[in-house]
Amino acid sequence: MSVVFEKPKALCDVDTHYCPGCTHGIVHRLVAEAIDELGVEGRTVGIASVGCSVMSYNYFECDMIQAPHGRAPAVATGVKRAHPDNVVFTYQGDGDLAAIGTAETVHSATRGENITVIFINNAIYGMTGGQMAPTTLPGQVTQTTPYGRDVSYSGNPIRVCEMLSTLDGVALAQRVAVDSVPHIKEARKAIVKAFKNQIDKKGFSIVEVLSTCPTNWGLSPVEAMQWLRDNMIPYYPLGVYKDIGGKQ
Amino acid sequence: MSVVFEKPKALCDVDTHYCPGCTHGIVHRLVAEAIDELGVEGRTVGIASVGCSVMSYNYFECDMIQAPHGRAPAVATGVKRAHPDNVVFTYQGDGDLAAIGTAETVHSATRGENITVIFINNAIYGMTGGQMAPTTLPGQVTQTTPYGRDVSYSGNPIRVCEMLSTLDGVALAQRVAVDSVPHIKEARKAIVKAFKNQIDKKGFSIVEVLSTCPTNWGLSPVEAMQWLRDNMIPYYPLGVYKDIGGKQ
Amino acid sequence: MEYKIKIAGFGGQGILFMGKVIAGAGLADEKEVSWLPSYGPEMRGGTANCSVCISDEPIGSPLVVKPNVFLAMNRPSFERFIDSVEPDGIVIIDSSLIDEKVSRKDVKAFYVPATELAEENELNGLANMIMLGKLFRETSFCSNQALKGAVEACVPKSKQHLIEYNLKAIGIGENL
Amino acid sequence: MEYKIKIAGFGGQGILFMGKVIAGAGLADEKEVSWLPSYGPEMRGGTANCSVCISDEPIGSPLVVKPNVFLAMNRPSFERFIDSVEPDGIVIIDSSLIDEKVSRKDVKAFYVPATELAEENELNGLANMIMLGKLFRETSFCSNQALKGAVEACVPKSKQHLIEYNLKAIGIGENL
Amino acid sequence: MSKRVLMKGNEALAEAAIQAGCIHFFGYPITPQTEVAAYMSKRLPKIGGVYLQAESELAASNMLLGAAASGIRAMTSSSSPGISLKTEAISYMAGSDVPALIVNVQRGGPGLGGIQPSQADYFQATRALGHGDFQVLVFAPATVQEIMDLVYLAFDRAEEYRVPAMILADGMLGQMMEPVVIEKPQTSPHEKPWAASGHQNKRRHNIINSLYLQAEELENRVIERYKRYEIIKEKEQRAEEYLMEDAEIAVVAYGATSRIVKAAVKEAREQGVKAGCIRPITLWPYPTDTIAKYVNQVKCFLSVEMSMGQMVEDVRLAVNGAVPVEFYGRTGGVIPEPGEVLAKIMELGR
Amino acid sequence: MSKRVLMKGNEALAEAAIQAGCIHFFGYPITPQTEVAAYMSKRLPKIGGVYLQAESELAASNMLLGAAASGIRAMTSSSSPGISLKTEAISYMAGSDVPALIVNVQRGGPGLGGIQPSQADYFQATRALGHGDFQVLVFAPATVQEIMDLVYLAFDRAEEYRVPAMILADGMLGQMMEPVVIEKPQTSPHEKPWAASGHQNKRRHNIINSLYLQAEELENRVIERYKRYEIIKEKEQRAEEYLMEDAEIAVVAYGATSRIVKAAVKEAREQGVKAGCIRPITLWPYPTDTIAKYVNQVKCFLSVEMSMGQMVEDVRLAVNGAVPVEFYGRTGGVIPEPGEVLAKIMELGR
Amino acid sequence: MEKLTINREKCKGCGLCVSVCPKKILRLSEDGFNAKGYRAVEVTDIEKCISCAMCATICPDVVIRVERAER
Amino acid sequence: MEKLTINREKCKGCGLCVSVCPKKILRLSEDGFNAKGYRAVEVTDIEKCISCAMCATICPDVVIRVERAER
Ligand SMILES: Cc1ncc(C[n+]2csc(CCOP(=O)(O)OP(=O)(O)O)c2C)c(N)n1
Ligand SMILES: Cc1ncc(C[n+]2csc(CCOP(=O)(O)OP(=O)(O)O)c2C)c(N)n1
Ligand code: SF4
Ligand code: SF4
Ligand code: SF4
Ligand code: SF4
Ligand code: SF4
Ligand code: SF4
Ligand SMILES: [Mg+2]
Ligand SMILES: [Mg+2]
Repeated sequence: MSVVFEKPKALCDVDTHYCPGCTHGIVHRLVAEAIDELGVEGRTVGIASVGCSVMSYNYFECDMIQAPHGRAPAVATGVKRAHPDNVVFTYQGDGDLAAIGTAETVHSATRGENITVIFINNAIYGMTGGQMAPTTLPGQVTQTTPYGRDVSYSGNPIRVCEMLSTLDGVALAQRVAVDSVPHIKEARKAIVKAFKNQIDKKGFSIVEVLSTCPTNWGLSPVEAMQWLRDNMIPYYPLGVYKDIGGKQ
Repeated sequence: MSVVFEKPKALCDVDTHYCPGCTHGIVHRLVAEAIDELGVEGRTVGIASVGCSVMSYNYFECDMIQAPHGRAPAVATGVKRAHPDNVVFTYQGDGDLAAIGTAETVHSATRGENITVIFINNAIYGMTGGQMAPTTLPGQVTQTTPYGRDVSYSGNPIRVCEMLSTLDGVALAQRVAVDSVPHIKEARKAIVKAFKNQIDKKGFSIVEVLSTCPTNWGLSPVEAMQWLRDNMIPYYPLGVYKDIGGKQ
Repeated sequence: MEYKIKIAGFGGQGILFMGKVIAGAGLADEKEVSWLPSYGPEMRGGTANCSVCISDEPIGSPLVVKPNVFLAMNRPSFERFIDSVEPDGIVIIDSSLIDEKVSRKDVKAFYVPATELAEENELNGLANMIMLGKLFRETSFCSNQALKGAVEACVPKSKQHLIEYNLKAIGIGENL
Repeated sequence: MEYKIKIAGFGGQGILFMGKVIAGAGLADEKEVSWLPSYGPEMRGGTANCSVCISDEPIGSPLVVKPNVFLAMNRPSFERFIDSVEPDGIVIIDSSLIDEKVSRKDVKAFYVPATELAEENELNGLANMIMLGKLFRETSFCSNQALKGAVEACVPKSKQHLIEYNLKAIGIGENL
Repeated sequence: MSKRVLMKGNEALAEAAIQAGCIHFFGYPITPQTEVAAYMSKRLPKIGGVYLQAESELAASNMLLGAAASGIRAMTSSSSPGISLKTEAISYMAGSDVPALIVNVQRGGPGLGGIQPSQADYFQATRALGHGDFQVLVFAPATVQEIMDLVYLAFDRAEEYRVPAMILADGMLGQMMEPVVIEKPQTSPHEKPWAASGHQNKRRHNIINSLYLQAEELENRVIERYKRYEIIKEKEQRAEEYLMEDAEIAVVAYGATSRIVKAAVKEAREQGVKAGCIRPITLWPYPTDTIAKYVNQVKCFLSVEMSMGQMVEDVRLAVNGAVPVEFYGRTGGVIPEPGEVLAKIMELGR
Repeated sequence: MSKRVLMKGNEALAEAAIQAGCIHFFGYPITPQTEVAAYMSKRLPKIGGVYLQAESELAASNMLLGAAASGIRAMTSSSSPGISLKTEAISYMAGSDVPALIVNVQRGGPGLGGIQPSQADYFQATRALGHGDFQVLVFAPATVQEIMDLVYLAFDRAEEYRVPAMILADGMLGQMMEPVVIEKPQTSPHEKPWAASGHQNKRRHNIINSLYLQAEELENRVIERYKRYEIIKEKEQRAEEYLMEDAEIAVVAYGATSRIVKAAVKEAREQGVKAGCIRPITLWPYPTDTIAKYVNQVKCFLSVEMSMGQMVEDVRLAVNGAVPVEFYGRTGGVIPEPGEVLAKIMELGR
Repeated sequence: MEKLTINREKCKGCGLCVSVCPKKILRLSEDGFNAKGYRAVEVTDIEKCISCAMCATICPDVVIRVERAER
Repeated sequence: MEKLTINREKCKGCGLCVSVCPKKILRLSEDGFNAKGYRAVEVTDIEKCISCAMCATICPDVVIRVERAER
């Protein structure tokens, strides 16, 4: 017998606090697989953000720092500038990265800060119980858009990859999803590339992962995957928005 | 005799504290002309930001609020949401709008906040004595880039109009310059349009004005205009980046 | 008499709702009442609990640390709180989900197969109300009318048809 | 003797530089010294001033509020500070730029056409050093050698050729 | 008598604001005060108001600054970490004499801390809601009913004195339900001739500003403001005295903690120790006069807090050495039990 | 003896940090401390360090958090409004036991205020550099030389106790030049086995974190930290006593103000009033013991500050009612003159 | 050794694996819960398993380990 | 009334107007400063002025008012 699939080493062997079917778990695993694949666990420092993934510091085997809400890229910058040989990644939700952390996101990107950003877009504030996120879809009902998001009142969703791809320091901006096995495999590749870029000193790499929040969407995990496909992908098209590729 | 040119009414008849040849004065006048032209002084509220233009609250005849550094669009949002019939504009420097205020800028834009933003890009922090701004050009010497801005170390400049034009709530994003009489006339038109859009409830309108800071650039006012032409315009091309035009 | 009630179980069992009905009944009887949920991420998926006080006097701490009434709807909750119950307190246990017995001798324990009873009676999800019925029977913590009124007030306007089922479930508990 | 010196004029006249040379000379003489500029946007285009103290004792407030030496290099500054000078204080005025006279009788005033002298001697921009020369002559606030050393130390490394001109300008002031 | 209804503290807070004529809310979600935003987002659009979820607490507090500077009643609410982010704007509001309401439903700190109830932001609220010399009116409700009453008062006094006001609550008060009677407030928004909302060509421009580059001018502004603070200190101190007539031990506690303390005080009396409770309702101005009144009666003071000891300094300052001042506290989200407090009282009663 | 050189306070501060092995600086420009950044941006790239101009004070303080959490000596500096924006990160650093240096070159407030020297952020520095229960070491230099000395000490003690440290200066100290002797510090960066900089497969992962969802756990963390604070209070109080041997009036002043006070005290003695000066060098821990030492000797204390009266509370707390405590202050950027202070001393001396 | 190793105690019964198994051989246990209170996943017919690991790939909780017989 | 009205006391002597005048009839005063200490602008030959207002358009300090003779 040969092993086809097993827990990556960089993932701690503990239970997570995530809800059943929450895709945070899938993305955690993909990040850990990338760290394993590149063999960099010993020099990796992960930055946990504030959101459902706040306790990811307990889930990755590498050294971890818990950052204030939205400031993970700034914290990552501090680590990376202090230790350029560390591999530094942030793991952030959409509230964290695209609302309160907008300035830190845009500026670490434009600085071409040589870090890897894993961005979980689940169109909601999961941790705090389901309020509107910057990425909440038009019409979507949340705790703070009880009548559905009216864009003329609550504003339009932000397409982060599109926005960041206009900035010079960005090496990779790619949007993936984890709603199906083929998409998960693509997501894995993108995440590996985002780490590889850092090792190759190419600059800022961000992978936006369309994800689910069954709990706050009020759907079963399987229904949530379908909702993602039906509603999120059309609004947030998957694909590579920027990739400086071989160029330095 | 007919009057060809005189001080607009919306501009206070006081001396400004600006350095000789500083183009803040020109842009102030253009804003005041727009207010006059549209006849809205009585219902206009201007938001002064922190930078050399901080005391613009003394220079405009309309009601004025002085906002914390970078927060002018948030302050403007508060006013506009409280009084939708007010005409609300912010007047911000590049440090203010594109560094510390990045989140407020991006979010008021994506919300389609129905305000007018006048953005003075002079590639430097004028008020504090000439430090690197987010818009400082590659190689440009400033107090905090004494060896010239090395983008691989200090990061790349941000092109604000390009970035904001990716956002749905933006009605107008246009870059102009005030280095010559024809450019000033174009700038005037853009500013009038940015105010007109607000009156027509079209959403967020920003006019980025390439400006000079003779004092901190260490150039005479006339030389500074030339430097703007030779260095800034090529890096920050003039033009309309987004204009939803007749569309609502 | 001051009722210091702790209700605990899984999220999704209607723990907080049950607390609200109890508090609402106290209110209808013109008592002083308070209701305090456990809150925060621990609710999610995991356990949920709430504290309810009913008293003739203003209520001090709404957080019930030493309950004199404890309603347990899953095993982890049972284990977590059973030792905190005051001597002579009342403990009501959903025996469909908790197969343990109370070892303490100084409390009055009642075993109600509430989840099974709910399923049998096609009242899925209303085990909580069966528990409440039993509580009512054993303590008469409120008037009959207050209890009915509280159920009616707590069921959201959009789901008024559920009132009947709730009352039915209470009735089952009451008659055990 | 404690020197409490105020120097004031336009930005661009080398007001702060002059202060640094004076403080540097005090330092070279192993005195206690302090130097405090006016700072902030008011510098820009407008006026500039600085406070310099030289003393045998530790210096209390580096901000000179009542100077015993006042060097004035433009009219607004002259007007702003002239009344604050201590009785018996020394006032040196660039008479090329300030056509007023000191009306107070309790101070010693010297009128030096420093800007004109600088232009005449092709020492444009070194009126400040001429003023300094005059100060040195009238007060001997430092040793000869300390003054020379201070000029050498204050001129940036990249502009060492200017040392000579500075010393020449000081010489002119000294001989007035 | 109006009807008693059951309401969560957070909801009562939101409803009270609406009753007081505050129909503009700027917020950012944070536990344990999310219900304020949830309630507002449901109600306000229906009554012509605005619930705006900002991109951050920074933005929310500056939206508040803008709205309030333009003359309307407006508010923001948050919890501890979010309040740190609002301090810049609060300092600006204070410095430009803009009245507005800020709510802090405190949770455990420092840093991300926890989400359980706490009173560890007392120093921040009463001493340093930002940089510079200034104060903010701080009200500390102890029941859901009082939340409503103090929201009315906070808006009214903030506008009367042109100062920002804060409701300093905690996670327990925010989350708990209690019966409340919703009564219309006595006051309505004040006239604000200073507001920046367009001069309509009828007056010179109004300027809302906190910058004064001339030190003397800035000093004068601050001194003028401190004169108002003196009036506030004289007129607005509020405290409840509970069983204090013959008390020998005065337990001082505010907000949720005071409820536990009262239970302990009652129990202490049953056990023969003459304890009483002074409950500050305003934390700034601190009810120094009430405390001072008792320095010759009691043999000691005991400050009980959900913190490592912050308000105790204000008690000490008021007592000024006359009798001992003790402290008992729990922190990090732990709510003290009446029994612990009782034990401390009994120890002092010996 | 090493050579005395003339240096600006801001530059000395930067140079001292470099001497202490701090070659990572994260900042955002603000008057009156811009020279710190200017100096760092010139020097650091040449010595393998990093000067990074952040997009804001928020970002700068969080970069500092990251760098310090990864085990290096690092710093940020700002002035009053910028410090309000750093409070979130400071609270996090305190809550995750990360030592780092934060500099506040104070200016007039509140709000945008002014840019002249001030001491109005005393409460913020000593009581509430963020939310939650925590303290930060606060050092208050009075001369340019002392700036250097205290920068060394601040880094050393911050690392020893794993707490953030602040240098609380003001615009006057930052802008003035005085002679300094640059001496190498006695200490170098401490070992930091707790740092998050990659475990190199040699140990389990290090976690830098301030979140503890279980209230009891959070409380335990806080209590552990307060035990360290107790040690700090015992060991690290620092104050200078000037002409205090026979003083009858003790004037308490720190930083730049103390220089003016000393001049006034000397003058008062010449006029026959036995005044002395106590100059706190650490503001937290406050040199309570030094103050307390004199309560039986002096007939009153006078706190002189560039604020509306903040440190005076610490004096009152230390004196605890034994003798009167008076206050004299100027604010908004106005620097008190020795004559004003003298007048106040003479009034008390009567 | 079986092709699938399921750590039932880690399973949260989300059903995602069930939804993607091409052989439809996974289901949530109908009798009883694991200690966490979830209906854990179980295999109905391991013989049909093709070791494609689709179940494991989508499982958020790394419950499933997949092996393949060497060819 | 002249075509140009120059508020000399407001002028900061920046020279921008001088640089754009198509008729080259503006210059900075060579004798003396205004009260602010600047060499204010002056017209050398008003006859040549074509009232194009380019000077006024670029002036940051609204120093110049321009009129035109009615045609
Ligand atoms: C300064 C601050 N503001 C607000 C919060 C409350 N908060 C915690 S998580 C969160 C949002 C999380 O949403 P997101 O980033 O989308 O992550 P998700 O939970 O959806 O994975 C908020 C607002 C906080 N902890 N700190
Ligand atoms: C919170 C805060 N940070 C920093 C400052 C200091 N500051 C004042 S103006 C300014 C930058 C101004 O630059 P810019 O916005 O480009 O305007 P300009 O002066 O160039 O017109 C800074 C950093 C401040 N006042 N407040
Ligand atoms: S609340 Fe949503 S995002 Fe958070 S763990 Fe649950 S499912 Fe995942
Ligand atoms: S410093 Fe620069 S931007 Fe500021 S007023 Fe002077 S020239 Fe204008
Ligand atoms: S490995 Fe493939 S076939 Fe086997 S159980 Fe999993 S999904 Fe089904
Ligand atoms: S996907 Fe994982 S957690 Fe979900 S049911 Fe299958 S094995 Fe269990
Ligand atoms: S109006 Fe035209 S021609 Fe006349 S001075 Fe001005 S620029 Fe010259
Ligand atoms: S452009 Fe205006 S300020 Fe400049 S020189 Fe001409 S008139 Fe004077
Ligand atoms: Mg999210
Ligand atoms: Mg600028």
